Amino acid sequence: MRGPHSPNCGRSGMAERAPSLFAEDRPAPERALIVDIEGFEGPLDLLLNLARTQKVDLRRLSILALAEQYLAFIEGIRAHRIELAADYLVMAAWLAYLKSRLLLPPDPAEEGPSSDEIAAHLAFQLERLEAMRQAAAALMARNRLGRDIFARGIPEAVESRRTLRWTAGLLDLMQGYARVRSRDAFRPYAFDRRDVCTMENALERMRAVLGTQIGWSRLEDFLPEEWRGDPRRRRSATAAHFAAALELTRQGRIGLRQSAPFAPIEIGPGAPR
Amino acid sequence: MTDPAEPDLFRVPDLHEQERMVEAILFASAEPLGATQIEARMPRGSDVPEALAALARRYEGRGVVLMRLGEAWAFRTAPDLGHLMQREVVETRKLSRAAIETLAIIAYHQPVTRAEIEEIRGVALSRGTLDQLLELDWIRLGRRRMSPGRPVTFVVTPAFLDHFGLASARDLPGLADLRAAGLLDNRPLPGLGGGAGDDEAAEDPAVADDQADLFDV
Amino acid sequence: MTDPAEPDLFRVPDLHEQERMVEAILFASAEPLGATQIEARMPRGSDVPEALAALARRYEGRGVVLMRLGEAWAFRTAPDLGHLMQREVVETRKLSRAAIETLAIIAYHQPVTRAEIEEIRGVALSRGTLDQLLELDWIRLGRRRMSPGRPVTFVVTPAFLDHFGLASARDLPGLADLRAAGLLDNRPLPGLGGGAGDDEAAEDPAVADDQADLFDV
Repeated sequence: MRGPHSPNCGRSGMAERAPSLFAEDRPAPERALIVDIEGFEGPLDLLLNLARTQKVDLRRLSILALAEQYLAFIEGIRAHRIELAADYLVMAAWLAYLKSRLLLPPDPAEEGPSSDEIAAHLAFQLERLEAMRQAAAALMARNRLGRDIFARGIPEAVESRRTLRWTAGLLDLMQGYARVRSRDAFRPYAFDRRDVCTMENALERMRAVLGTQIGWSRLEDFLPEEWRGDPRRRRSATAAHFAAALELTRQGRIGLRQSAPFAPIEIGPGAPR
Repeated sequence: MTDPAEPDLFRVPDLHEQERMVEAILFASAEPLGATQIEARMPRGSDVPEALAALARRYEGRGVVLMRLGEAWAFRTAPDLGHLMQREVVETRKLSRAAIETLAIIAYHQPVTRAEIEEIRGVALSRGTLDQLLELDWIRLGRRRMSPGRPVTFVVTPAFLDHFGLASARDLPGLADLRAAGLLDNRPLPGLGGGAGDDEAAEDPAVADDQADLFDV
Repeated sequence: MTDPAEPDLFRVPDLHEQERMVEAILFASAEPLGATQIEARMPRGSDVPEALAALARRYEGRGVVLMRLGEAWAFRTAPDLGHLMQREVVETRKLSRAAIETLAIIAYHQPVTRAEIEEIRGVALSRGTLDQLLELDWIRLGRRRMSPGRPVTFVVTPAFLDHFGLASARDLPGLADLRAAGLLDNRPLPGLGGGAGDDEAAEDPAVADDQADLFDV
């Protein structure tokens, strides 16, 4: 693995990575001067390898000796002018500090964990990493599906027979009805054709009647019988016929007259052209 | 291959072991296998037909049986358990908006013709909507309207009342209740006597009576 | 449901018959099935756990065995016969060392955050690693940790148990020894405070509960 390694013990790397869940996806930044030291996966991996050379139980590991081994290793690498990933250097600095503390008698005035506690924690981390590696190996050595054990080769599909059940509650019903009724109230205004007499209709009617009409008669007499009853229909027909009469007057086909404001409008012969 | 798990390849396993092997091979195979195909995977010297026969006997009467399909063999679910391979899925779905509204109009205006429903909803009714409600047994055909064309009317059924927990169609909340429940705005609406579609109804004394039955209790 | 093919739905079949049914249902499926899934397809009143136990006994030592995988059950070929199924072997992409270690850490420490995995391995985790494990459906996201940043946790899946033939996460090899040695503890670095990962976990009683949920049942 070659990534910007995080120092395991000096935790500064954690905060940096925090914003991104998958930080290592970024293109390798320039600051990551990576050297793959014999394939070690970061300083902890290297430490674990060095610890193994002590050939003792990890719990009885000499952290002091380990720190010295690590520092010597890093020195050796640097002597070859190989640039190391920052993680390795951070770990080196941290171990150098730990080593100095381990060599000095404990200072009772000093706050924080003792050097022994810190050393014990490092030993714990190494032991835990080792344990996880062994667990991983044990896991992978198990009989595995598709390699050692096998599932049914011709699984039989379960056929689903689907029955649809439609449901609606009383509230749905009420809301549905309310919706229909409200829609009436809010419906954008549109002509209800059934009760609307169009000017085209009126023109057609009046043209047909013109041939037989000689004297003056009231506009309302031109309204078709079926449009005279209902006031709404009557209003619509009156308006349409009035508009049609204006049009025919403009064409000189008929004449229009009204004796006084609001007096009946009369239609008669047009002024000859 | 020096895998210690495979010493069997070099001695002939006993019949019981051969049977186990055939069982595993047939189970894992993605297709029915013929005896020669099985033989090719078995230790040399195995008696595959014998092992197959023993295996078939062992599975007799079980939930799974060893079936011979032409020249090949495969495990299959016992024929009498085929129903277990079918799953009854009841899917509950909400009625469409069109169906709900149509149903509501029928419930509130019954008996009501198709033309009247369309008039009230302001859109044409798709054939499927009425069919669905008829199929659900929530509406049925009422008597024909005594008007030109003698159109059929629709009314709600006892199954409808049952589903919606109503003792009778009279129990349907009235417009005033809907308004009180905030389902309608407060504007006085063209009520049952006024709006479009009610005109025709008003011309039909029978309908007016029905309406009175339904709502004016 | 008056299907004449399903008369069994109306009487409880005897245990032998129930065993046959469970056998057929499990044999037909390549995926492990939970007891409730099986129950859903069995006649009402069946004792599925009892039938499963009887079935497991019947297949003991056979070429095909009934395996318990988490909450689910599946028929699988006996592990010692794997060599006969070379043709069925699905070549899987070789997992990187990082992926294998990460998988083990998730399995043994679950639910575990990304920061905790990195803490244990001492190295940043590449996106590809988790992606690969997620894609294999061997891990999935668990609930978020109730600690600052509410980091997501990772846990292993039923497919993981199936692949590695584990009856439950409690059956992970060496789990008890690791726990007894304190190697599954989230031990914070003494005194340094403010660290990532383990400190959070230690402050969070829910984490301890999670662990208990998974392993101490």
